[in-house]
Amino acid sequence: MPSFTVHTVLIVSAVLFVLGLIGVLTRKNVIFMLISVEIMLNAAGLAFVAAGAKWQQPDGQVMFLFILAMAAAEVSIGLALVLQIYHQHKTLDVENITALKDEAVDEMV
Amino acid sequence: MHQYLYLIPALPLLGFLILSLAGKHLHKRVIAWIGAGTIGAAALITILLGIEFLQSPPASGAYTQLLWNWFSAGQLSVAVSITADALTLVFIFVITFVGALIHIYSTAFMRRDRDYARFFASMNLFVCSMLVLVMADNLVLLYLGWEGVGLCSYLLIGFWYETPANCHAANKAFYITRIGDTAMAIGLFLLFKELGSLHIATIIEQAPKHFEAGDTHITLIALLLLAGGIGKSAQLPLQTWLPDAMAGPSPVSALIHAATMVTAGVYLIARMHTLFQLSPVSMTVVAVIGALTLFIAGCSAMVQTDIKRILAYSTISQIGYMFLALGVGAWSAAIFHFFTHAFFKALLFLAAGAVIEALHHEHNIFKMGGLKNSMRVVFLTFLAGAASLAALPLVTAGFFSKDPILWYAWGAANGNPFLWILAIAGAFITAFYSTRLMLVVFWGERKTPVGDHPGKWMTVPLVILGIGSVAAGFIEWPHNLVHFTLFSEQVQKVLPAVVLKQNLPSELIFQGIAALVTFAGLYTGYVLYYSNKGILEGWRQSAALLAIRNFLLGGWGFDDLYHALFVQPFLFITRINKKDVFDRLYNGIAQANININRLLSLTQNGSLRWYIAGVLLGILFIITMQLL
Amino acid sequence: MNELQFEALLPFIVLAAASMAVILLIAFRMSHTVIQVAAFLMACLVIFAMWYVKDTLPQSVPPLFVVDGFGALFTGMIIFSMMAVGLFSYIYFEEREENPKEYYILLFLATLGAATLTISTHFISLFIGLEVLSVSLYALIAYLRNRNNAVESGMKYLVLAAVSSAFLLFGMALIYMETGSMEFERIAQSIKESSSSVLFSMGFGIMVVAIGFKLALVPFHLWAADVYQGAPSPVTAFIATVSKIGVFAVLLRFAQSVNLPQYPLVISIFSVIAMASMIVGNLLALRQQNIKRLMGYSSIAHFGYLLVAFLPGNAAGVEAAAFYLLAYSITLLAVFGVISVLSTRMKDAEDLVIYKGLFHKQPILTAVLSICFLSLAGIPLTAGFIAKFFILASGVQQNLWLPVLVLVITSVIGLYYYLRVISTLFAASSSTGTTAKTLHPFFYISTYIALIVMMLLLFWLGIFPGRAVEGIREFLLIR
Amino acid sequence: MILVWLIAILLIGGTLCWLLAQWNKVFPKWIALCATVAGLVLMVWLCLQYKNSGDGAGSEWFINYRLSWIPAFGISFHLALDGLSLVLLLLTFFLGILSVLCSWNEIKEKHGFYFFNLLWTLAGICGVFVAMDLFLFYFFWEVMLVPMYFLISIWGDTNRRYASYKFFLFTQAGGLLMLLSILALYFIHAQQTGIYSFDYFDLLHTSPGASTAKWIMMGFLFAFMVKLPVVPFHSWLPDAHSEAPTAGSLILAGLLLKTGAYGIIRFVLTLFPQQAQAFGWWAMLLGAIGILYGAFLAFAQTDLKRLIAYTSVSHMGFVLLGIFAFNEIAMQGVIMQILTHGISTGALFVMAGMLKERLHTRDINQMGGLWTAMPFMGGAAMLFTMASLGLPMLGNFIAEFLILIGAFSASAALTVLATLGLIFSACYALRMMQKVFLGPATVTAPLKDMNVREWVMMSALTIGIIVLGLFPQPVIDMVKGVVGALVD
Repeated sequence: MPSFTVHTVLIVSAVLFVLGLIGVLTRKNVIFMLISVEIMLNAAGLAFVAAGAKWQQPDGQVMFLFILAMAAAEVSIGLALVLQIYHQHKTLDVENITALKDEAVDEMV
Repeated sequence: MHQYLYLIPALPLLGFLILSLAGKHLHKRVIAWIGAGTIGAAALITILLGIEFLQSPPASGAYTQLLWNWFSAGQLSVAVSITADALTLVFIFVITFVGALIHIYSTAFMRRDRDYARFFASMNLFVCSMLVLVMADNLVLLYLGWEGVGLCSYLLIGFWYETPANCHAANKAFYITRIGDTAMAIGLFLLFKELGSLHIATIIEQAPKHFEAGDTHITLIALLLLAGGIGKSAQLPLQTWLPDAMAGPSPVSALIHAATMVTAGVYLIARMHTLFQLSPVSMTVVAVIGALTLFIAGCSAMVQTDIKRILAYSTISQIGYMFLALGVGAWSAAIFHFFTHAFFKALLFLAAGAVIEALHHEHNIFKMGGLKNSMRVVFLTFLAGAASLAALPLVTAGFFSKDPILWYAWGAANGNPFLWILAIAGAFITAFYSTRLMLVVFWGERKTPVGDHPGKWMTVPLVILGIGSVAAGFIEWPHNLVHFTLFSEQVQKVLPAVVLKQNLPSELIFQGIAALVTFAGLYTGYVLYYSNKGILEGWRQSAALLAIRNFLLGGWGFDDLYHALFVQPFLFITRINKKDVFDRLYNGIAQANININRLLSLTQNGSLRWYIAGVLLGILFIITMQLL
Repeated sequence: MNELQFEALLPFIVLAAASMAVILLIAFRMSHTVIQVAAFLMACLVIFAMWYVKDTLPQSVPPLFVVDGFGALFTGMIIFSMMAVGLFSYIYFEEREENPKEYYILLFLATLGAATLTISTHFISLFIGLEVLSVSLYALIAYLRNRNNAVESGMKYLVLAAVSSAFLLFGMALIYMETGSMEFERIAQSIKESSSSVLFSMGFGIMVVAIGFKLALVPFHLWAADVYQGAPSPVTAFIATVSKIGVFAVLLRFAQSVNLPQYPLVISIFSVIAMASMIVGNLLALRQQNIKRLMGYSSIAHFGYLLVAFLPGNAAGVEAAAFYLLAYSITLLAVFGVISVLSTRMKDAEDLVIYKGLFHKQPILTAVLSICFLSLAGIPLTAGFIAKFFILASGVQQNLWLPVLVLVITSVIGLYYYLRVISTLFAASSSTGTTAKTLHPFFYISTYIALIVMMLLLFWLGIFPGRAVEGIREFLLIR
Repeated sequence: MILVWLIAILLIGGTLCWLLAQWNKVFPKWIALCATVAGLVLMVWLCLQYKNSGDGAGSEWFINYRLSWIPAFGISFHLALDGLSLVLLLLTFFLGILSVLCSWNEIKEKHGFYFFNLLWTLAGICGVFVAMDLFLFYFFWEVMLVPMYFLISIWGDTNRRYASYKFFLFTQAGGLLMLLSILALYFIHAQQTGIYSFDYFDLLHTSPGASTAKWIMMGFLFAFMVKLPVVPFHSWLPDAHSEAPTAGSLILAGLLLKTGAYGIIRFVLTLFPQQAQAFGWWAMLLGAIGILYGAFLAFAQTDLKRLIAYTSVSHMGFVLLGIFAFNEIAMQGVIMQILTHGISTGALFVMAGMLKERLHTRDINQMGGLWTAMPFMGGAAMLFTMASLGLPMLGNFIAEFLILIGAFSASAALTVLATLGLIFSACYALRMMQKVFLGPATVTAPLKDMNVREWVMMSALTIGIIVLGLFPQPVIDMVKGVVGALVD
């Protein structure tokens, strides 16, 4: 049987999760951000699988399937948005897409 | 007659109401009739009442009338109730009788004024308040009158309100008397706390039982009441308002600032004599204040050039004599001096008013002169008044009333040679400035042409007052000369008789000295202002003497002192805090919020990565909490 | 699944069917108006279904759902909010050139997601509900893709929501790891039995990120204003009400099931978040000139208030929270209804300048809007006051003095910007007139009627809250 | 039931004003006038009834009306009336009529909404004076604010927004803390007895621990002190008073401030007798400071209404001083002060409004010598100026005298401090008089003296202040029972 314990898997998934998070934080391109989010989601999926394995239940894997489905849906909408963004802004750099923000208020109504 | 007691204050009140509400639509003649008529009627009732009082004195020594219960809460119960005993009657008589004369005079004096009705309304209200003051049977009602006369004084000093200086004078009078009034109010609080009543008769009765002589509380109460009296009567150190108060019309000065209101302090102390007697310290304070005031004000009177300011300082000085008398325990002498003073000082003011009007509102005595022949009646009556003021022996009322005070200043149990010296110096000064006034105004060459001569409505009151200034003294003779003491007999039903020291020199010696000093004052005045004017010219060259003159002219610098000590700091504080420091505080809080808002707004910069960093911050916070 | 259980789920099934029906209608090329009316009727059908099943409650559908009074209460609020949003959408979208038909599919799906949240008792159903809601919302937010920076706000929402979902999942995985179950009840049981619960509280802590994100609590609030501003006004109303009601409901249910208040750590985390939300939300709104952003900030603060009711974890707190949500959603819907009505073809009515002197032009809308803002400010006679009162009461009862004091102080600060809006409404008129719209008067009348009804509801709840409180209490007792 | 009608008259009247304004612009003011007059008539009738019933001996309540409202929380619609409330309601309707009258021509736009707000504010105030359920009390407490806010922010002067925000924020801050205190009291009561109730009479018997009670009392006191206002919390008042329309200032000064005093008397003193006693000295100190501070600031102002507003701060200092002196005389004085200040300061505000109408300014530096043109107004101004500095014969004197003489036995030093306020009150009052009515005439435009409507208003106020000054005993008798019960 496997020579690694459930906790090892958990740690791996945690590392993956943090990697994804770092990716989201450091990447400026929307597509890469979406990819990093996918990594985070899959890290969570991995953790579910590990937990399912720990308890000898199928639930973890079931959950993973849901995660996959949801990630697919999310990415599809995400990519649609990316297209629109590129269409409108001619860029995918999130630092340039900041039209919505608090404006300096000089005179109040 | 005594069942009509309430009419005495009610009639002037009625006059006030009619004139203030409907005065605008009334003819001047009607106004004059209402204004003077109500006072005259009150005077008539007073005289009838006085006769009744002398013929068949009431058993309790006083007529009392309860009008209604004013208010009662807790143990404090105050009634609107008036009373008249001998002391009160003297005051009522002066107020209504002299008041009526002054009103009659005013009908002519004020005839050209636009605000004729307002003048008489205020005057009537004044008389009413003053009557309430002296007739009140409790201190709260007395306080009502006390403040009421203050109000009227304010209204009448500032009668010609379009001149800012008049308003300032009015305000000053109100502020300074208000200081005294406040002290007096505190005195009432303390009195109530100690005795549980503000009913005068009760206080008089209870005080000796409740307080030991010299008790701190009673001294405090007496001094606080005294402070009220000082404010109203323009005594040291609250005397500065009275000279300025001359901004009002002359009849006002005569009625309020000479005859009646300014003597309210005398009345208060006399009325509350029991309290003062219980506190030797306060008696001494009263005497010392009186002596100092009479001297200081007299000195100022010597150098004034404004005819009304001379009379004003003279009034302060004369009231100083009354205080001195009160302080040494010569109660009836004080009241008697009030009585005669009311006549001659009212006369002087009215006559001065006539002069001023005739000379086209000229106030400076050195621009007058030579009026002896052109204004005969005024001259004669003024002479009577000035002589009375100077206390010309045996022929003037002033002598009969001032001489006992000089005597008691030394001879009474509380008397003291120092007080006497000040008083006798004051007598000299008084004689001097009276002479100066007469000589400068009526002798010498004419400097300003005479305009209107006073009509009969003005001269008749002058003549009556002139007779009074001479004759009023005859109802009370120094007992070593003629034993006729009608006045003190009556007054001493209310006030205790004076207690003399043992082993005194003969009173006659003192009378002699007083007479001599008076003549000396007259002579000095004669020399300096008539026979040998060169001396004065010589003095004018000396810088030191001029400095002294200016110092005296400015009333010993009290005005400047108070300005620097109280007025300036007050104005400074109000000016720097006009915007209210607490507003700053709250605006600061608001500003702080806005600044935080600015800071937080920076976090909403639209950058997605920054937002994710926010999430990271949150999770870090949560994990930190977990680990702790 | 037996018949009763099926019956209990009927409203949700109808809801799902409704979205299918809209697809069909679109397929048959029906007009916007028809779809709108049909959608309204189907929403009525959902309500009818709820009324029909109410006697069979409570009904548990193990392991995923339990349809009890609690769920019914919050589902009811969600459906009503959805109906209002749908109504306002007509006027709003009819103005736009885009074809709004698919919009209704998404609306129904999102509502279904939120409704599912209220009855879920299992991580899987929670996850599915949340994702159905979220994914529909991404599309809804960016629906008007050519204007108003909708795409930008959609993208922001999407990335952040995905990140927070990842956190949610990871937290769930940790809890699952610890307890061996994803069912609320069983989780509670196994925690009770086990000695240590480090992993559990760690897991829940991570889940808080997702909840905080959905409820826009500090420090997960940064998206709120941008998304509120960028989304179409009815969708903003939807985010502010339906999505938040759903998430808050599931949070409440989870907290009740595992008895969260017994963990002081969780409580302190939540109170810090609550206080931070109240302070930051109110301060951020202070000088905001864009009314939609302002509502975003205000909602941050309001969910901070709501957490104060959540903290005690007792029945009074749940009642207070339910009442608060009710009052809050009515208010917000009315506000966004007015915004939708005032929005023009070119632009949403989001600049406060537009509202200057509105009183002279649109007295009814002004009245509605000012009552709403007074309600948000918590002034008596309005529902907002009673709601805030209940929250304060539940806080005071548990001696939560610090959060309660923060609530009081920050609501005074908050008053400032509500008053700012109100005095803008009543200020001297400005010249910018609103362009008249040429729509079927029926929808105008019905929108106005809806707004007025909501205003009256606010009054009714504010003056006679007794009946509503009893109703909430009765519902909560069905379990 | 009559109390409900009293409030309902105003509420319904207000709503009618709004609705019928579309029809005819004259309707609202007549409706408002009728509503307030009807209220006053009702009150006078009640007063007579009260007199006949034997002046409310003891602590019996003259009217006690109770209706269940939110039973789930033990909240009831509980109104009750005793001498104190009666007196205050009389004042409310009296000033209510005047406030309608003084807005007769002043309001140029949105008549309906204006009178709606006016009447609803009055209704809120009435409610505050008769509510005997703490929740209901808070409810009314807030209800009176909102219309007042509108009055200031819509019909106010140039700086109205700032003023209205400040007014609302301050009073809300106080109000919310009071709400916390009410809740704390409620739960403590529930813990002790098991009965959940907001009823005043139930809560009277609550005895929280000493330190808890102190904090709870502070919550109440804070709200009332902001409203009164006591000096560090007075900052809202000058702005609100000076920016509000005349009727607004009149109601603010005449009635709204009084709710603070009423609150302290009705709730703080009875619910927390010991704690209030313990706090007494400090409260008296605050009162004395308020008297002096208000007077100092009043002296410095150049804005007429602001000046009058600061005099209110000063006068309300007397109220605080008197309340915490804990004796019958001072308490009677406090109630007199509440009435007389309402009349005298109200009159001054009405006067300021008349001047504003004629001169279009509130700056006293631009006035002067107005007496010549308007002798009657000058006379009336003189009267109320004198009232405000506490001249005997006028009501304020009775009030201040009673307060001071009562407070003197509680704390001589503080009373002396407070009495100094009399001097400074003379300073500001005379300065005002001089700047506005005396001195050389500066205004050249022809000015009309008072017209009939203004005459009626001023004579009503004048008669009021003089009658209170000369015959205060009926009022004193009316509240005797209440005051007696309080002091014991």
